[in-house]
Amino acid sequence: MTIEASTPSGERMTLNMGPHHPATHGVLRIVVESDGEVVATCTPDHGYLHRSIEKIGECVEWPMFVPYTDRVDYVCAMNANLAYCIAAEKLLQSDPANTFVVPRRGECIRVLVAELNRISSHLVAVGAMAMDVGAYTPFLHGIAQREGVNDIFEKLCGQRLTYNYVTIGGVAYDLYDTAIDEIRRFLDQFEREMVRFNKLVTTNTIFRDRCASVATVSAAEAIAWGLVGPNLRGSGVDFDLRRDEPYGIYGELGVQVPVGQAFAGRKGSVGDAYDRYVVRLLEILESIRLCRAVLELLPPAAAKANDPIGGWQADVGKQVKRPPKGEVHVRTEAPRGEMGYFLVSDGTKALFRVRCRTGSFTAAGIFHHVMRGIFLADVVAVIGSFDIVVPEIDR
Amino acid sequence: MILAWIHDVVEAVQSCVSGMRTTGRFLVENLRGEGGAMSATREYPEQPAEVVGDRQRGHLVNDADRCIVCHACDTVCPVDCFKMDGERDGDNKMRASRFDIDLSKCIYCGLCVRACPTDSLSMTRTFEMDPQHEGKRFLFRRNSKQVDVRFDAPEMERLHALAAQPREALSAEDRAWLDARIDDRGQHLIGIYGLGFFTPEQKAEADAAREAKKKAKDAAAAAAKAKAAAAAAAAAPKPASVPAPAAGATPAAPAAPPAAPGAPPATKSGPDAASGGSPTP
Amino acid sequence: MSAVANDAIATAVLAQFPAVQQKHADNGRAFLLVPKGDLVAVAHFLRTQKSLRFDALMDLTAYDLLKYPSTPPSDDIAVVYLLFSYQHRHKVTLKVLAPRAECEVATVSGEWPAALYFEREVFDLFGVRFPGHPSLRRIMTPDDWQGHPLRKDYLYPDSYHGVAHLRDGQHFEGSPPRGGDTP
Amino acid sequence: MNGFGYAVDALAAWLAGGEPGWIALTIAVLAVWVVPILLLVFPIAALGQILERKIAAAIQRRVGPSSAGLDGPLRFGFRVLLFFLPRARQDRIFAAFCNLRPVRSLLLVSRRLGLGQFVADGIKMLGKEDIVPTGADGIVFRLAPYLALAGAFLPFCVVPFGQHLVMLETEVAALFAIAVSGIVVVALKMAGWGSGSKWSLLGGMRAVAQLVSYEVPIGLAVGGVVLWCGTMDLHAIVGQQYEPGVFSLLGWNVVQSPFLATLAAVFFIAGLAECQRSPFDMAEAESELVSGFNTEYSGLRWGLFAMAEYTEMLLIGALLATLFFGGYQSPIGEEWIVGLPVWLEVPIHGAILGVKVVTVFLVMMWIRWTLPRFRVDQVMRLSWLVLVPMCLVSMFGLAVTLLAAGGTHAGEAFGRVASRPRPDLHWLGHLAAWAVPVAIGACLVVMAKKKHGQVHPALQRLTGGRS
Repeated sequence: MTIEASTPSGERMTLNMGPHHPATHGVLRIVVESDGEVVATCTPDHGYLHRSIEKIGECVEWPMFVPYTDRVDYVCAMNANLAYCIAAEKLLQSDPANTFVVPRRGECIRVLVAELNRISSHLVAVGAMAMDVGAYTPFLHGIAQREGVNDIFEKLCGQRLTYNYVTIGGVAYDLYDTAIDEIRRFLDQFEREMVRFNKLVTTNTIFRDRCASVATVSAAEAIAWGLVGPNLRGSGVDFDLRRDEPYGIYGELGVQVPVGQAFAGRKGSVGDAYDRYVVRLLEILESIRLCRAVLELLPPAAAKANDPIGGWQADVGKQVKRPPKGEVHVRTEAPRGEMGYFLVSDGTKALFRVRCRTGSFTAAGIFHHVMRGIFLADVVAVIGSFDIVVPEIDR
Repeated sequence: MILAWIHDVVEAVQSCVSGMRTTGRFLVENLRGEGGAMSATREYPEQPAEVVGDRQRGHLVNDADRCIVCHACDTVCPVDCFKMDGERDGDNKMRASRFDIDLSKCIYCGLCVRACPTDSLSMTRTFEMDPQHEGKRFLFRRNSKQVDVRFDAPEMERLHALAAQPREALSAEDRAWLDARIDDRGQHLIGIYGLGFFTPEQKAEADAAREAKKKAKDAAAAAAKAKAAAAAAAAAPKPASVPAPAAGATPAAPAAPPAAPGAPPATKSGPDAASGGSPTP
Repeated sequence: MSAVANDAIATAVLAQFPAVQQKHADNGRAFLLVPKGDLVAVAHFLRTQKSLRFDALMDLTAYDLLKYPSTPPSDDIAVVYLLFSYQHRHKVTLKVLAPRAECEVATVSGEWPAALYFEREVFDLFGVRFPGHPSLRRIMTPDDWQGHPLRKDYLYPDSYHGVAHLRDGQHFEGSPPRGGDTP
Repeated sequence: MNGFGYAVDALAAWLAGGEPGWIALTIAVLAVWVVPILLLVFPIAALGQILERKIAAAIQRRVGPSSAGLDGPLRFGFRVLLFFLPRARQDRIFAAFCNLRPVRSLLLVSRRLGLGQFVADGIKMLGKEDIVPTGADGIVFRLAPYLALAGAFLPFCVVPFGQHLVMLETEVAALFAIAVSGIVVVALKMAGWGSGSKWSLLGGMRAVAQLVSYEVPIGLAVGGVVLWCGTMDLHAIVGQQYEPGVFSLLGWNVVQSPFLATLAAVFFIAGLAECQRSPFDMAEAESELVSGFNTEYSGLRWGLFAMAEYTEMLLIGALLATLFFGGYQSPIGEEWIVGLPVWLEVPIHGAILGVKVVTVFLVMMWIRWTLPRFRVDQVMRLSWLVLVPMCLVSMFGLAVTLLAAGGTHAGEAFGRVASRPRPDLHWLGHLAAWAVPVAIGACLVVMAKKKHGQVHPALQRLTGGRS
């Protein structure tokens, strides 16, 4: 709603939002030049969480980079692991001598954990957005539900945040005995809980009006500015790598892709903050469905429950294989959109170049474009609606 | 326009009332303790976090008796947190004369545990790490210069004996000796070899887990053998797959009885031992 | 929506720009090596040509060829453009070699605004300058950082504003001495 | 003249030993009016903070304050009471007392509920450093919290707590309450400006814009009541809501007419905005403006702001009860209370008002932990485009009802309160006064729903089929 917004009086003040501001989700600094309550210009300042992940990738041997991918995006570490491992596998397979395949059970488990992690990541996203807009309760309920996923992951791989579970060639452990039942139970109760969550915040008129028509990004703009994932789909672009460039077993699952359709009704427009938010919620529902579908497809367990699935990783440490020379580019659909790995190998044990392209980076790139002429209070809603995770921007 | 206005007002009231009904229900549920509502948070020091699953990546410890100093862990470690030296013992076997784990570097990724050929490295299921308290005997803060100071076995014993006492009680000589080796303000948190287990119970637990793993492996191998041997393809997978995961999932179960009596008196391992002894539901 | 095969894309581009070469990486991955001067024109052609329509810049990155075992050895910095067409669902990779001494590549932010951020990152980490970029500043490292960390000849500094990067007086191998920054 | 007035005069005369001068009067007023009210409202506001934290915790599946019990304050009390004994002895007595079974269980419960938290918080706030930022305007910055507190407390002067319990009985009580609470605006603006921080400045500006805008619907809502009752004297308004018999509930303003019920809702919403409570807490929106006008405050001054906020919540509750919900009168007949001796009747009336106030207080908290925050422009829009038109329509409706009902007559009153006439409607008139507007409203709502009521199917799916 930029109606009264565009009448500058000439007097501006500079507000330094962050790096330690309650709403900047980590350490992001946004220098806002405002005309009263209206944002005139906005300059994001990055790098407070720069940890040289790409440089590290050139220094450690290439299977040892997997734990670092956890740290690229700690909200959806499973997806981050998966993205790198798929890229590494593709690099391996580009050498005709390496003819390994990921076992089917491993593929299923990968998709299962990736979708579970998508649920937990989107829960953080929608909860944090609600909190930025001023509703504190939904955030804590989102986090409480996320604990369910974390418990499953902790039993699965021993950690709650940095999983290091997906490995090159498979996954680190098979599912534990009660995993399937527990996941089913979690999904059932979570689905019920989501209804209450939505009644509490999604359909709330105040919340809807706060987000409707705020920071509208048209489809063409979204593509040109490189938005990916739910941000892109929120703008009405019907594109999802899981469906359009399927990897793993996604091709068999028939992913249904929600896109933004001006969910806020006559007050909203396609591609506004509310659309991005609702698309995330619909993706949660889709992930629930996918998890159930994967559980149906899951082939029976191997005999050894605690052993890794997929033989390649088992050799790590004894004889780290050298990747073949060459380069590879793989992109996967992480909760924050395309996570693309561009790997260049010079035939040594360490990769020559590890490039990680993340969704939050381009989402942050559009901030200064969409944040012109909105209200100061909307800035936080916009940050929330793009669902940025700061380490993913800075890496 | 008036109708739109009225609709907006009515909708606002409806949605707010629906939201308040939801929170009201949350309130009532929480007051009644329904639906696991109260368990969403935990009052941490009094109610320690429960350890779930048997794959917990708590502390990284090394059972020096089994270590053959093959440097597999060192090779695979992404952060270089190991320092180790080996020497041949009487049987011409490699033994670790030093195995320091810099826990201030360790990122608990577990790659070394996967790489270890003798299962001497393992991760405990407890994760409390406070060198001022229960970790005191086994974790030492050292500065970078002290990190390179090695200990032989008698020195280790002396170190542990001294570190367990309050500083004031030490003689001046002991204090100086200790200060040269550990530094309470040092930045490296080192877990030192051999005695890496914090408690005897942990050692027992790790042994049990290893035993169970071995058993599961054997069982699986036997099952595979049986499967290969048995001509009846339909009957073979069922008995083969049933016992093996059961053994794998409850690693402490077969070996629990000897460990369990010792566990309850130890304050911190109480819940730990309990959840380890009973198979996960 | 009709995806065009990689070779066909190359043919279309080569027909328009004869200086562009189609090459393959060591594992056979195809890319187009674009001369520095042609880049913006090629980008514009790829974006606007009806049958190609590369409306999205998937990624823009670079790598330093300095220690890459290629023949002949080169010390250029390769800037990589990964393009994607949402309309036709096809991809292409462009590479531009920027010589180490005069490390400049024209900006493509006029074609894809997404390049604004990517180019800042490449500038920061590789030191490739993009003339025409409206605000080419460092993005990851602090504004007064010296050197470009992802170059292969980068030396780790021992300290930054007097804050040592290593503990207890240790040094990086071959790190350059900094004025007044000795820990 | 009521009980308070007599007490003040008597005390002043006693102090002065004859005709009281202004010093004696001031002291008497302080002793009789100010200190008791402070003593009454402060603990309630402090307890309100505990209550709020517990409610928030319960709604959010947390535990909330759960460690600080009442044993600390109790021990302190023993120390003071038994100051003449040696310390060990005091402790022994205290321990013996605590070991009494009911005391022990009570202390445990208090610890579980975190009842001691407000004592601990108070001590913590007193002990904190009082920071004045370098760029701040010192005097303005220091003065603001006291003004805010004054603005929140002063209107209590005219709120009748019981038949004999009103400090200032004046013909213009309703006007006085609204006018005096306007001091808060100045205080918040001073806080925002004086802090020398941009976040505070923005918060202060927002506060002023919001408070000034919401004075209008509040004034109009009170105006509606005044129109209906024909008086601005709050005590008289309470007296008018008296209905003989067991169903004294039927005498309350809120059931007199749907327009008065609307005004009550408007008053409540605008009141929320006046206290800067969520969803109108833009002035201290923690996710946007860090903490708004009180960003730079610490320690006791910050505590005074918090106290002012809670006091204002109590005030809105008290005014709402007084204007629309029968004030201190019970909903199940008044005669049994009026007949009691004064020393029994006063606390009962006070407690009834207290229950009403606390109910409003709780609803405010419930709302706070449910709803998101408005945006600046939406708050203004709500005030000027929704609440004010509603007030105007309601006032018009009230006027029509009054005309149609054919004037007023002297209603029955009770006790020592001089009651003014109130509209006299036949029961058929009452019925019509409800039925006609409700029917029209319902028709409009149905039409509006039909025209604009479609919900996106995706949202229906998200909320389990229904919107």
